[in-house]
Amino acid sequence: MKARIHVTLKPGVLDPQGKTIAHALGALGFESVEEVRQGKYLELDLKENDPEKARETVDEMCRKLLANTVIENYQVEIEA
Amino acid sequence: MKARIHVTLKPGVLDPQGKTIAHALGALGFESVEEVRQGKYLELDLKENDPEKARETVDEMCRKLLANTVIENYQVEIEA
Amino acid sequence: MQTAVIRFPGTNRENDVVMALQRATGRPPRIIWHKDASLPEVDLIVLPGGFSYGDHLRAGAMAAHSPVMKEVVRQAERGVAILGICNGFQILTEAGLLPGALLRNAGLKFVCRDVHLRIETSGSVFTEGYNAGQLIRVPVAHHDGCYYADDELLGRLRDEDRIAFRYCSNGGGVDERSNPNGSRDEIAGILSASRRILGMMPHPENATEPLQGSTDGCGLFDGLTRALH
Amino acid sequence: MEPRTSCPFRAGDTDVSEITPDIIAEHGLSSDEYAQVEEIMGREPNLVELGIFSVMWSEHCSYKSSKKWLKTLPTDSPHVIQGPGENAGVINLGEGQAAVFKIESHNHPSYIEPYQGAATGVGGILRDVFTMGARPIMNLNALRFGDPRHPKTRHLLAGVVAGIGGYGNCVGIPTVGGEINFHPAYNGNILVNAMTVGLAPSDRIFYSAAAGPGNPVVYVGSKTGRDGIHGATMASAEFGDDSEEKRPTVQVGDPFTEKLLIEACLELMATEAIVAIQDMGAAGLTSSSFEMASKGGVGVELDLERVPMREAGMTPYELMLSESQERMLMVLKPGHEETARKIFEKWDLDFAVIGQLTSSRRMVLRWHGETVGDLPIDPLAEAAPEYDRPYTTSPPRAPLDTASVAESDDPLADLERLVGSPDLCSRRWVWEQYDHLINGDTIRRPGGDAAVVRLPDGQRGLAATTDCTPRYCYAAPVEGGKQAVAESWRNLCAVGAHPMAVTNNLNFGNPEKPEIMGQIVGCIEGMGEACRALDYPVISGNVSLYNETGGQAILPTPVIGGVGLVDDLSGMPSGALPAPDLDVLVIGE
Ligand SMILES: Nc1ncnc2c1ncn2[C@@H]1O[C@H](COP(=O)(O)OP(=O)(O)O)[C@@H](O)[C@H]1O
Repeated sequence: MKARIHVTLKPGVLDPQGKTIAHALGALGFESVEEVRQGKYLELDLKENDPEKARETVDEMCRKLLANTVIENYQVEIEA
Repeated sequence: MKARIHVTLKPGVLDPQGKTIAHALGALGFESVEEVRQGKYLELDLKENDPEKARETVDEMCRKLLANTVIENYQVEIEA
Repeated sequence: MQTAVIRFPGTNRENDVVMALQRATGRPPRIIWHKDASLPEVDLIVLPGGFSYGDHLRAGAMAAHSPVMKEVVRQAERGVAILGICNGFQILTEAGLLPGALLRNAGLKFVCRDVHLRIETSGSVFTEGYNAGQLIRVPVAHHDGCYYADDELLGRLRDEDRIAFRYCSNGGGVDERSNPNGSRDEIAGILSASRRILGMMPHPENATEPLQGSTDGCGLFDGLTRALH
Repeated sequence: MEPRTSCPFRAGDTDVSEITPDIIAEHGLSSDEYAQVEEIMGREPNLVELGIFSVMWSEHCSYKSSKKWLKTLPTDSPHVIQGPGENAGVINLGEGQAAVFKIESHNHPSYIEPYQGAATGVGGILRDVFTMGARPIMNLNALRFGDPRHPKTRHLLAGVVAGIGGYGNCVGIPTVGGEINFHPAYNGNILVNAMTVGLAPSDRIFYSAAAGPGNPVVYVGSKTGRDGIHGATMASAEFGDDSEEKRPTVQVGDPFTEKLLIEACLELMATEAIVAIQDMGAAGLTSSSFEMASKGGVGVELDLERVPMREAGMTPYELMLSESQERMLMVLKPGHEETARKIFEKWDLDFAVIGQLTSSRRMVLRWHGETVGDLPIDPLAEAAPEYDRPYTTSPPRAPLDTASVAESDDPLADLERLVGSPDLCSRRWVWEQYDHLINGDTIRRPGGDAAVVRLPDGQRGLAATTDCTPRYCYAAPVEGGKQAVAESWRNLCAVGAHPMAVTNNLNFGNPEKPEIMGQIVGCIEGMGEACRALDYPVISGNVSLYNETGGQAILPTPVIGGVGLVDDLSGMPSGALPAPDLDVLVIGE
């Protein structure tokens, strides 16, 4: 199955990349942009058929490695 | 409104980050991981109420700045 | 004094630190490969700079989980001194041996240049070769050196005198303009609660000889040698 | 990953309709060149074979327009250990040490994808140098961008600088020097030239000539993907307006893998296992295997299904033409495979025996036992077309009439304007993004005349610089060529070094135009004259032609990378004015 993971900075943690992108978009004339936040997106292919198990494993991966919970939140979607 | 953008490497383009992450997950004992692909995830806040217009604008942002279509694909979702 | 330098795949500043340790201690450090599950008896373990695992995912994240780090944690519990420089600092935070996190530089660019540091405490084996308030000039070279701590942690670090170095101007003024990476409170290095672990972004090992333009980094290595021998 | 066992193109196929004039044209071969292909093969080639010809005969690999003129450059001197013709040139520094260096362009990819293009350029030149057994000790670069006000310039500049830094910083080689110019002629065609200098024991240089029929041919590094199939032929074709659409994907570099590859290769080089080694640069497996075989006068058999593959369903054609980065090809002494395998596995790199040498002087390609390509090596390499393209000498431009320029009424303001202009202003913004201090041996940092890196003996240093003034080369190619050499010589002298040798990167427009060919001929003549006069031999280099967009050529840009030796670091002069009230002397005319 496939797992899709979004890792985003916690609110309150500075996101200079997002800020710079917002600024650059403004400079290009896109005036409607109010805020940009940048995160990571991961797609995992798993040898696992049980969605419940997959979710548990991926959750553990996130806590152990894929996200740093001091500064980041994560969100997992499992897809057959 | 909000726009969510996923920027991913085109199939076939080397993804050194994904490769290293997959390797590290394997070393941590997560043996079910077959492949990892890493991408970018952006959240935009827009001063714009027309979803059609928002989509058009964001699409243009992607082509102009947010993605390099030589090696990357992008996908846009608009949300009120 | 016996020292060990840990080498991960992608570590690239190990020789710089080897030279500095050799000069200060008169002995070559042991080089330890990341797959080694045991460490020799040493007085100091150094995690050098570089791009372990390419800095992929997050700087230091994957090295923090390599086999040798379990052993480093054990040695830390026994009170062995541990110094993490640059990528080493990132690894120590990812491994939970130091609090906080290191984020992408506020300017988003890699930055390599000399900076001035103010010694904030001489109360550790790492900084007793300096006087509190002393200024030193050493280089930085990093992409992810913006130290992040929430208010609660920041308060604790201050109250417990655990901020080792702050970025400052050549006149000694600690201010945002002298901060190369946007670190909170201009923090360049912090100590663990035990004061036996130091993480720092700047490279004292690249300022140990006149030909390198500064010898201000010697104080750290000489101080350690005196304290730990 | 399961390789597919069927290949659409077979050597034995007699289906003549397969190779159409369109396919030939897509492979960048003229009809004359194709006729020669058929003559050499004695039959119609299949697609795999055609692909190989097209790569080997591209401008990039064959130097077909420049070879005649490159031969006129002085390449000899008592301290030259290896001149042009290998992955990099080698000079003797005495005391058992040798410097290994070369410069290489990555112009077109950097225009399409500035970060990755510049990054992979650095990766490629690093491999050229450590392939010779040298540990890289410094990187330099020479960059040319369009008008600073042009809408694309800022984006290209930022991306290229970040890419050069991103790769070099991660690999851990200090980037200590370089140069940047701006001119509208580069608006649609920037130049990214990267140079690496390495250090090796002078009696342990590794070469690419394969030897010993029966010896195993070994592939190491990253897996092969479908990266930049046909990039080498692309790099030799002029840009069109629709270049962005036409171009295939550019390669993505992986400096982390390169770092592991450097360490693993140097570790293996300390053993006696290697007979020959060659990096797989542009044109990948094709040019590396051909060059090794042709230099050694042997044949090669490859079992292509053994090549480590990144994707399912790859074909022999793709495997031969892929430009995936961070790969090397080696010939080992028999019986040393396991030593080598252990080292590469320690560094988590792919390792595969993919074939062996033969005495047939042919390249035989197999796919699951079936022959899918069979080509003679020498005729293909030797018959690579060589052109004596017609050229016209650029008419000398009249010197500027100084009387026509109004006298300044505020020289100080003029000076400020000059110092603040894009071509003269501080480059600190750039080199602060490069780790120029790593290894602790950088004695002269960027920002001066030449960079100096300390040698392991602690007393001596190696100085390096890159130089060219394209305006001069455009106004008077011969003089401009001389001037570039002279400037590099002066920059080395200014830090107290003895200039020893140069590498060069010849960046020009379309050589099929006589006036461009005239620039090439003129610049090479000037460079040769200056190098001869100074006993400053050319030991390596690179040629990048067809730097044009919409018929608009770049300025002629023959970049010189100079290297010199500082005998005693403690006596090195400084570029800084140490105190007030000192006398200033001007030397020279
Ligand atoms: N302008 C030049 N001057 C001298 N030698 C050159 C020049 N251009 C290329 N060479 C030499 O020709 C050989 C092939 O170069 P190149 O095709 O760039 O190598 P690679 O296979 O690494 O791409 C090298 O030995 C190189 O040093």
